Amino acid sequence: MNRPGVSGPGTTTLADDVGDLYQQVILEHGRNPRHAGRLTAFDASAKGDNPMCGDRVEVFVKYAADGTVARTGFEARGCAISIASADLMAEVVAGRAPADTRAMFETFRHMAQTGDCPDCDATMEKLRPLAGVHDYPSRVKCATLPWHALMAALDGKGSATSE
Amino acid sequence: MNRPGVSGPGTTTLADDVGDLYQQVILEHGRNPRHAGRLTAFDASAKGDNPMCGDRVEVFVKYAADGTVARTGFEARGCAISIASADLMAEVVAGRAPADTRAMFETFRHMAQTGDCPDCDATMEKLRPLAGVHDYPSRVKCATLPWHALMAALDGKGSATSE
Amino acid sequence: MNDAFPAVGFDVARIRADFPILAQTVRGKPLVFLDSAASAQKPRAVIDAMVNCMETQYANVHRGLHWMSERTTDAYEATRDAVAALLHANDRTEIVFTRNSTEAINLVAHSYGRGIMKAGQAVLISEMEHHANIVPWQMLRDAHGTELRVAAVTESGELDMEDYAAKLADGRVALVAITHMSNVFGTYTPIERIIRLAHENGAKVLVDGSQAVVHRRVDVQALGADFYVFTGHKLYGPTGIGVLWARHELLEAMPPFMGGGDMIGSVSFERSTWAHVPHKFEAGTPAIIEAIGLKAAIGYVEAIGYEAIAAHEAALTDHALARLATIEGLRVIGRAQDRGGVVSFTMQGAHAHDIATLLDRQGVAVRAGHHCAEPLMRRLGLDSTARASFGIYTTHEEIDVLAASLERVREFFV
Amino acid sequence: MNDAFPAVGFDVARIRADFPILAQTVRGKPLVFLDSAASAQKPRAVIDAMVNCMETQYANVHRGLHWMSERTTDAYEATRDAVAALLHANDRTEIVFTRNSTEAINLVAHSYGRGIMKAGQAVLISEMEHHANIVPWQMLRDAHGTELRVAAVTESGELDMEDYAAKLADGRVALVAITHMSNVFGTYTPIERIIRLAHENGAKVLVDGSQAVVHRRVDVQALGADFYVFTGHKLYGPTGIGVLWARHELLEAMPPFMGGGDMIGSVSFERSTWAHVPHKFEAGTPAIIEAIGLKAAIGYVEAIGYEAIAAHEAALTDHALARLATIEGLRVIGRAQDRGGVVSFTMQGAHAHDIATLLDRQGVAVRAGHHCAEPLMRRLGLDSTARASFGIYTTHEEIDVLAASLERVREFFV
Ligand SMILES: Cc1ncc(COP(=O)(O)O)c(C=O)c1O
Ligand SMILES: Cc1ncc(COP(=O)(O)O)c(C=O)c1O
Repeated sequence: MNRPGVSGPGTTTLADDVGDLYQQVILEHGRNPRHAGRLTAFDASAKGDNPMCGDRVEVFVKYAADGTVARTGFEARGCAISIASADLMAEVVAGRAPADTRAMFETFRHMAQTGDCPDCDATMEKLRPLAGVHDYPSRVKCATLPWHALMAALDGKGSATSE
Repeated sequence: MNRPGVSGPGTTTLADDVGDLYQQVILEHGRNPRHAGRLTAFDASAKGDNPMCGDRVEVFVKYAADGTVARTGFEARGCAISIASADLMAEVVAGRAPADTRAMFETFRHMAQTGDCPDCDATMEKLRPLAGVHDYPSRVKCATLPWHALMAALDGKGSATSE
Repeated sequence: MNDAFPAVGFDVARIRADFPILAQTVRGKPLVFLDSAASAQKPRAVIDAMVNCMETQYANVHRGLHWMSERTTDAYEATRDAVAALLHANDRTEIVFTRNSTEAINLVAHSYGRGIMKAGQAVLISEMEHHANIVPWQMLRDAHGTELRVAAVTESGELDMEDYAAKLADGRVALVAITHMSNVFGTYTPIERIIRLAHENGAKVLVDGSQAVVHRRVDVQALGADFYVFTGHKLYGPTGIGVLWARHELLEAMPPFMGGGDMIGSVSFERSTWAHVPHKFEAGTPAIIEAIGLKAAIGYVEAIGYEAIAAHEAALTDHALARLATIEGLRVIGRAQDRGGVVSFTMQGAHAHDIATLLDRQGVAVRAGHHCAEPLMRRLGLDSTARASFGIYTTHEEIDVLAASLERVREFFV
Repeated sequence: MNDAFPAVGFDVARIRADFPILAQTVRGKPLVFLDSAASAQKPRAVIDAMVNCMETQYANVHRGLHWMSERTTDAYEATRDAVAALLHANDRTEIVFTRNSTEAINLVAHSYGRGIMKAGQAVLISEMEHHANIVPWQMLRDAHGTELRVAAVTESGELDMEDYAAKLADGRVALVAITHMSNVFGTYTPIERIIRLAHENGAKVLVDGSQAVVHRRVDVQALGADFYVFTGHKLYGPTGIGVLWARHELLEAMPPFMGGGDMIGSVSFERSTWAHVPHKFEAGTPAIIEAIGLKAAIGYVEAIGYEAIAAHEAALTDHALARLATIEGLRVIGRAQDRGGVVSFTMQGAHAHDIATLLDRQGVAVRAGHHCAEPLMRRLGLDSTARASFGIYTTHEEIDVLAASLERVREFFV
């Protein structure tokens, strides 16, 4: 991540300064999300909305026959963090039962707020790059917004906010 | 005014301290006002009211045939200053034309606010003991309240306030 | 400072050293400030918190992603936690910041009154309310068609519980709005009983804690209240900040009071949605610096402890009542059993304004007038009283100065 | 501090020395505070005035006869004089203190809107209003049956005067409520023309001066306005204090907004009467310490002089626009002719939040989001922008730091 030409007059580069927050994986998922877009067929959807900053996301869920989450798609307008978070979320919840998904949200929220994830399994480790937001209270909401929307979709509610 | 027994632990007495405000004439008029009471017959009256402290006064005016103020009476609830002021007012306006009375109010107001009365005639000098209020901004309103009521009565208005 | 009757574990000299203003002289005399019920003085901790905010950590809150804004938001929101803890609120979201008690009551009169109450329902207040807990309900009555009922006060300055119960009995009272401690008499109302009776009759209860929270530990859960309001400047905090506590479900149900930034979910010209509570009720840039000052004030009071404060003030009040009783022609107004450090009195032959001016000349600051409780004065057949009120920094010596100064006033006038 | 383009007679280094917070570092970098449009930093003069009040001269106002109260009342009321002079009000009684601009607008929406306007009459605002000047009028519409009209904004970020005139034409607009300076674009509206047109069509005009009064001398007589509002914390003053100016006869005709102490003539349970303006609109203990701070802020700004401030800020804005124009992919939003020191921009490939966070890491504080102007964002087809805003203490060097930091953001993201 330490690129030429990014360094300012100081001794550290911008990448050094924000590397904890903007890890390469976030920049990539933020730039080229794999799960962006409305699913052509879906069983549930919900909007999420952060009124303090104007971020919006809509999440679409397709269930498998056994009730697990088969696929998740999203449409978002927001920052790199919220888009990367939506995209990583779509990846980790695929194939999970709704109850599992809810538990994952709790684990993720704890990680986003504190930076710690004492019982992260291999799947949850994929979200570890987002743990850096804990240092930026108002950005925590960027990271959790898609999850709030997903929870609302699973609950059959139309919308959620992360204030 | 320097009475035995009034002196505290300091070197000055209370009378020394407040003599500028509570001159003997004020104490006397405050205690035994000569013009207190509703006139049995009157041509005009008005209430005055200081909402910040609850002082109230009602002034009654009887005109002479020539349109001058023959007599003034008042009913008041208030402090020594406002009652003495009402009483002294009744004294000085007797026999004056309404226009004169208005001019006297302006002169008196200036005296109450500043302590000065550059062109006080002998009649206005009778109000001089009230000039001490200029040092106590909220008490200025006590002194001017009866005058406000009198002006309202002369104007045919029912009430006035001195806020 | 040599304090003749120190409360145990309470060092009033040390406390006084925390209040820079107490070292002032007034008209050449040491300041004896006995007007804390109108507004209290501020300890160094409050002043420092405000200065520290302005010098090191200030920006607008809630909407900023930068360091100064994040940290200022944290500090502002930490006051909400401190107030929630002070009042034993269930939840920090039950705390709404207002300018003062007056705005808090107006907020409820507007949002709960116009938004939830129906015409024909009644608001029940008492004869000993401050204007802040009268006028908003009159304005509601006149705009919305609710009724305004008034429970009587006894000669001793206590709520007439029979009259109170009678006024509740028809079940049409939707809201009781009542003081927790009178700013004229110092009376504490039997607030738990008041609330129990109201609830039995289907009414919610707003408690005006403007005076009480300064002197006693308040637990809104134990009281069973529905709304509780207080004002920062009487609790040794800054002006410009007050508090409304209300049960979460009430705040949820109430429409907003004012509109603007920070209180919205989203805005379009056709329709806007509201932010979650408490933000729904905090339109525009809040009193940030003042909230931070209020947190310091709460911390200061909690560090001394309500128990020690109550003991100190009870001793002061006993001392004051004993000393004033020796002054000829002086009459203390209100003789309630359960009372705090606010003493109203009249003196034969001397109007309250004249008393206040003559005391001021001796360095003693008391209040004189109707104390924003005109109907109560009328009920008592009085125009005005003089009122001495005590705070954590008040000493027994100062009360002795008051008594000696009042003797001089008496001698001057009679 | 070495300022490359000093305005004549304007010593920015000396001004910076008056603001203690500017010496802070953030995340190890010197603070570059470019968020003054959200809230400005406070000079030592303001801090000192507030401290001095709390340390030497504090008591509740208006109701006290003692020295501390008299002197505090004088100081509080002196702020009214200072604000009246600042705005060129006809009379000090035309100045009402509120918490902020938001409350001032809500006061008008409530008292003038519900009290004087009739259902079916319209309020006309513009597409570039802050939520504070949108939501109160929506709430009025929904509660009172007035109409809400919106005049369009052009692509350049200026009021569409044709649309504005068209929306006024049927004579049903009773009130125009419009910004004097956009908090998103920095655009000054042609306020004299706006007001003239409104008056020709029988409408009164409320001007939201929250941003303008910080940067330009305001003369409400010359403008011909009917209401003018601003907020203390953007004018280098404390939080918790704002101002409504209105023509005396309007204030006289309007019913009160909130009820309580200090705003009454007399109170009985049956009926209360109101105090004279402006007190009728100031219920409860006001923001005393904050008013005193605001007076110091006005004194500070006046001592520097609006002419010097405007020249300094114009030079800064020109410099900023020139520097930002050199950054690839950066687009400045709003290209008005008459503009002040507020610059909104977007950057290709980087969301405004990410820009703000990355700038923050470099010590540069800017705002990102919808700036409480969601409808305007929607009109522009944007979700959010980053916004740099300048104050009297902003330097050309800081703008160079902003530009250099933005280059690094661009390189980081693309
Ligand atoms: C144009 C404009 N109007 C109104 C406001 C509201 O000001 P306040 O939040 O202080 O009420 C602001 C600032 O937030 C503003 O920029
Ligand atoms: C009992 C009571 N209620 C309400 C108030 C109003 O407080 P504020 O003026 O801070 O709104 C006061 C003090 O003035 C009070 O003593």
